[in-house]
Amino acid sequence: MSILDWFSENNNKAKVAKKLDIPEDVWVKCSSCNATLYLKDLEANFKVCLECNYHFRVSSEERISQIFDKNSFKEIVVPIEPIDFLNFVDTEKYSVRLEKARTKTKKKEAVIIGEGLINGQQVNAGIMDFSFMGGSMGSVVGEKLTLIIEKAIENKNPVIIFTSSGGARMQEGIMSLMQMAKTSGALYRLGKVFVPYISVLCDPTTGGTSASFAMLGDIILAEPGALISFAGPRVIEQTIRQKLPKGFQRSEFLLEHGMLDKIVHRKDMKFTLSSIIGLLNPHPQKKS
Amino acid sequence: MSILDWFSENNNKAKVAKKLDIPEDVWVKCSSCNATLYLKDLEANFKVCLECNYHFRVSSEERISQIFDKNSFKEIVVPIEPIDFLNFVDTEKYSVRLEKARTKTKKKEAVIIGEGLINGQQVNAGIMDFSFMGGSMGSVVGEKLTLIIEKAIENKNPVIIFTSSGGARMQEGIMSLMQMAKTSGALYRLGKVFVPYISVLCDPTTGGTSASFAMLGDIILAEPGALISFAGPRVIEQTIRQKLPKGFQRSEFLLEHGMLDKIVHRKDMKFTLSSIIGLLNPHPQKKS
Amino acid sequence: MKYSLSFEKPISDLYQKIEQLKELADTGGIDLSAEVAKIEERANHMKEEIYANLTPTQIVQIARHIKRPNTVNLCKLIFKDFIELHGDRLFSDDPSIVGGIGFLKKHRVMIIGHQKGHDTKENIKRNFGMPHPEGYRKALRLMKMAENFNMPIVTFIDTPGAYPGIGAEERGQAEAIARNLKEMTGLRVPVVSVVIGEGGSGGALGIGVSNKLYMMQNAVYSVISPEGCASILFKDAKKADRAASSLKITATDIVRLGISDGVIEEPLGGAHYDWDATADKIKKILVRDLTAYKKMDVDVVIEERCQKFRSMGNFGYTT
Amino acid sequence: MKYSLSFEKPISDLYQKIEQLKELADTGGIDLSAEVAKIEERANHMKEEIYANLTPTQIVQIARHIKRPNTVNLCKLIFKDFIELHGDRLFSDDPSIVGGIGFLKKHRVMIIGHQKGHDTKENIKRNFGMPHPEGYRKALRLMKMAENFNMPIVTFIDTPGAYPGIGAEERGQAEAIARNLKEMTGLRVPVVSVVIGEGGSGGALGIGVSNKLYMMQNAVYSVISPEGCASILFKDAKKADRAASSLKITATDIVRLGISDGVIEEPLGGAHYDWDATADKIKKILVRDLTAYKKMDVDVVIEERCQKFRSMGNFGYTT
Ligand SMILES: [Zn+2]
Ligand SMILES: [Zn+2]
Repeated sequence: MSILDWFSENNNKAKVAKKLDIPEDVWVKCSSCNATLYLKDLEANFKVCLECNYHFRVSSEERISQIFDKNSFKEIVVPIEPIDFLNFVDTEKYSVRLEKARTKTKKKEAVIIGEGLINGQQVNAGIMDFSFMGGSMGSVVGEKLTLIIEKAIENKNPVIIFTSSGGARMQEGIMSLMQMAKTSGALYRLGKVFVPYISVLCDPTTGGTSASFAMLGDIILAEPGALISFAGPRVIEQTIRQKLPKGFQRSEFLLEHGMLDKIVHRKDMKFTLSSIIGLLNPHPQKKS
Repeated sequence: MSILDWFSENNNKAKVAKKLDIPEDVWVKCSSCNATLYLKDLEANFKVCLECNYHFRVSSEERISQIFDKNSFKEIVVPIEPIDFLNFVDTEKYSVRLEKARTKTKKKEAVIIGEGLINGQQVNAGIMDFSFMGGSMGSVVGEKLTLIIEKAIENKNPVIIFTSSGGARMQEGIMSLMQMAKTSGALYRLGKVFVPYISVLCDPTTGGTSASFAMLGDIILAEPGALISFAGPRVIEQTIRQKLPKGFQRSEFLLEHGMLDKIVHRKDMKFTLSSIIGLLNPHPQKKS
Repeated sequence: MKYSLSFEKPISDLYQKIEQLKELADTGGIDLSAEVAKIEERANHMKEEIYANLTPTQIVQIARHIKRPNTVNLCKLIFKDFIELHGDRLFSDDPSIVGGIGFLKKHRVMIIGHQKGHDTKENIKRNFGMPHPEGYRKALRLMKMAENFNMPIVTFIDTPGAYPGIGAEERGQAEAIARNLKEMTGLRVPVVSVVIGEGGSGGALGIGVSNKLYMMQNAVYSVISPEGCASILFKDAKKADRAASSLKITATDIVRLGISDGVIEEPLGGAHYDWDATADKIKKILVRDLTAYKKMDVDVVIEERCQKFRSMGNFGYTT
Repeated sequence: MKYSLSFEKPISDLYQKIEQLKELADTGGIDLSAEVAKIEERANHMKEEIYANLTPTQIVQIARHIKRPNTVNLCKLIFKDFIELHGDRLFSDDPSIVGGIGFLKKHRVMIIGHQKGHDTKENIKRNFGMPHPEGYRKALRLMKMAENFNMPIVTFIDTPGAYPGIGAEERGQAEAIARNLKEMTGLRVPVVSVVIGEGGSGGALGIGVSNKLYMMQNAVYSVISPEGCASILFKDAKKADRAASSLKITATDIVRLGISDGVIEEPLGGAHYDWDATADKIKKILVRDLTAYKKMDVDVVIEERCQKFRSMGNFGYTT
């Protein structure tokens, strides 16, 4: 697990909207069907390819604007930050990696948590961002997700977590593994007070993230075509020494195998979440 | 379900110890390996073939003597009897069938219930008998099993049910189907008071019996080679129009497929049950 | 598709005659409206006569009618904002059982039902409404979810039975059904079931341990299919008619035996003649019951369900 | 098999010399006992020296030693009347996780552990201790049973990781592990875990959400195998040594990081040199803990486990 195949730079690049060398960067190429798309069209279409429905990865900010009622999302800022407590050095120091990630993404970590409204209904949410170290879960990600779940135990708002993560953050060693138990434990306590938890799996959701809170939704939704797995495809190929079938470990495959409640196109996500919350939530508290 | 393939006379005959045409009936032929066995040897060996370990079907009386401490089993006589409330006639009247079964088996129904000791440990037990109308479950069988479970809710004795049944008794129509829900419901209430229930599957356990109390044991044991299924082999063959693999729906097959805790040779059954009860039972009440 | 069942032939013949007369009137410019009206009246009488005296086998035919409204049809007609939920979280998503959430007026409801198709292609996809263990496990997952979020459960029963196949047996068909019987008994929410078509044996009961069970007027509920019973007990597959009668499987039988709480009337000739009217009838009953249950204490609801099944059985007393 | 690991070569060389001297003494009729004693003393010193200064990679070698006592070995040595229980009641019986019930002194205990083999044949049967989802589901079934009958749970952790294969993914490896993490959190009985060999990632944690976690002296516990880490992060599979050091996976590391509650000492050189002594050490700890838990209120036991994992994480505070 936590074998982040696609963590590698190359793969990572392929999945984000690739800007073309045309003045003002207004054109992007779809990494799935190679169509050349006008950036504004793509953004107006929820960053979904107009030709082939390929769902580009989106940043947490984009996700928030797509899902929450205008200006309703209030981030909960937690005064904690990742530290390199193992003095971990691979090809570079963890502390340096963190600094680079912060600079590149202008974010402090791979998840944002907060409260917001979805069609007037209050929810607590966590939104992961793959751009920050592959969305990997270390102590801070685990802690922030735990906090937003615990907040829901108090305020009884449904919890929604959008995942996009390669799994546990190896640079924090065993402590990253324990975040799986920590977040899952928080969900156990959430379940005890009958507050619904909806997990929305976005590309990619693998390793320690999938094997903990991601797969524990009362309702599990996924975006089309997302890679969702425990072991990454490359690890499996190396283990079984054969090519994997097309579509293996993609959302559609998981739906067929009973692991998902529903695959939802990004443009329908807000509406679907809103309906589900309205139906599931035994503690509705509306604000408009 | 409740398609009692082997309910047919032929099949039924093949499974009981076939007495040979030799004076005083002291020899029997094993229906599995064809070995000719001395009846007393066979009986001393728990009615298990000395050559091939084939487990012959045994009557409820034999089962009781094999499992319970000497003279410890007290039958609970329930003053009820099956009636032909649908006036059901197939090739013969249900009432006539019942009469014939009573005459042939000297039993009143396909199950005996009672309390007894297993190595000094008190249990409530139900013992089914295939010889009475294929061990089929009608209102009386369902009621008696429900009663012995309910008795355990009071006296907190572990429950053991030895199954040997082709399923629901079609001659009682929908009412026989409802016995599945009745017995399973009783087990739900038993579970609520944390009293262990051990199900021992003997040849055959199929249809409505397997799809209710038989498969609901906290621990499920089976005798070797028992046919255990929902749909009978013949029905499946007719549906899928191909031969079934050897060993399909036998105990060993079910163990491999995760449906059983353990396969236990008849000679080890008492000891195994005794150990399990000692380990599992949170309400031990010993009597010697 | 209208009047396509064998016993409906006299009706379809009459309607054919009416069509012929109308055509004749049109082409010949003759006024045959009096004749037509007369035959139409005869047809109506005949329909009432025929449908009021259906044999069990004929009812089975209606219960299995390919155009009969199925679970998904009824979900869309009865519930608002219905969202289908998939998967057992263990092995697969069984298309022969569908489940989802929706509003029944103000009630947040979990709906689960067997799913048949309206043509061969759909039926192959739905495995003719015969679930694998995965279907029962999906159903149980959804029922537990309903329990968690305090949503009453409605189940629609419509299956020839659980699927008799190798994979189904390997993955524990018996275990899956048995577990549902046990777990449904204790659900901390009310459960209301309607047999909307075919109530086939353990495969039907696997989602049918409910507080209230209704039979559609032309639905059947049986421990075994008439055909299966004929071939096993009567030793003659052709005696399905007799088996159908002997088994007492019609709505009135099931009510009389104390298994069902009532019959929901269908449009003349069967539910397939008017889906909307059918859905409406069901909806009224569901609203009535769920409203009543909303006022009841949950422990009373569980106790009612426990006692209902506890008391089932028909036997004599010895002296 | 003795002293067969690469870093044990100096020891095995010395013992070889001792054997040669003894043979020489035998055949030549010379008294070399003083020499032998001297070298034996040197060997003992060397052993102490070597085993006291093992690198993480060397410890990994011991943790994976094929003769190391596995779960079934330890069950037989530690528990009385051990009865293995099989199956997940859903799909199969996974031989790479074993479970069963037995007595630990007066305690009725549920034991669950990963299972490796002592040779290739056994290892193939046990899938080298790498479970499929069925293994985790069997484990959960047995844990729920233990909860029902008020039996404390002991888990033995010893796996390279959950199996990365097509079937495992199809049947929800991630779901199975995740569910165990959640459900174990709330078990109404105490859970004590011992990493008896290799604690491989989520596959280990899947049966490791416990009140107390012990590390055998030469056990390791890691978020990823050193080899996997080397190839992914170090971009060089040969840097497993460095990865093993960086990841902080040894017993002392895991205790220092606050993840484990203590180290259980092994015989000099590793548990495989003395199964009985190893089992005895484990047994003492288990008896001590289970006796203590017996006196505790179950809600306190759950709260302890919840809080233990709740508090895990290492981060800085911003101002
Ligand atoms: Zn495209
Ligand atoms: Zn034999």
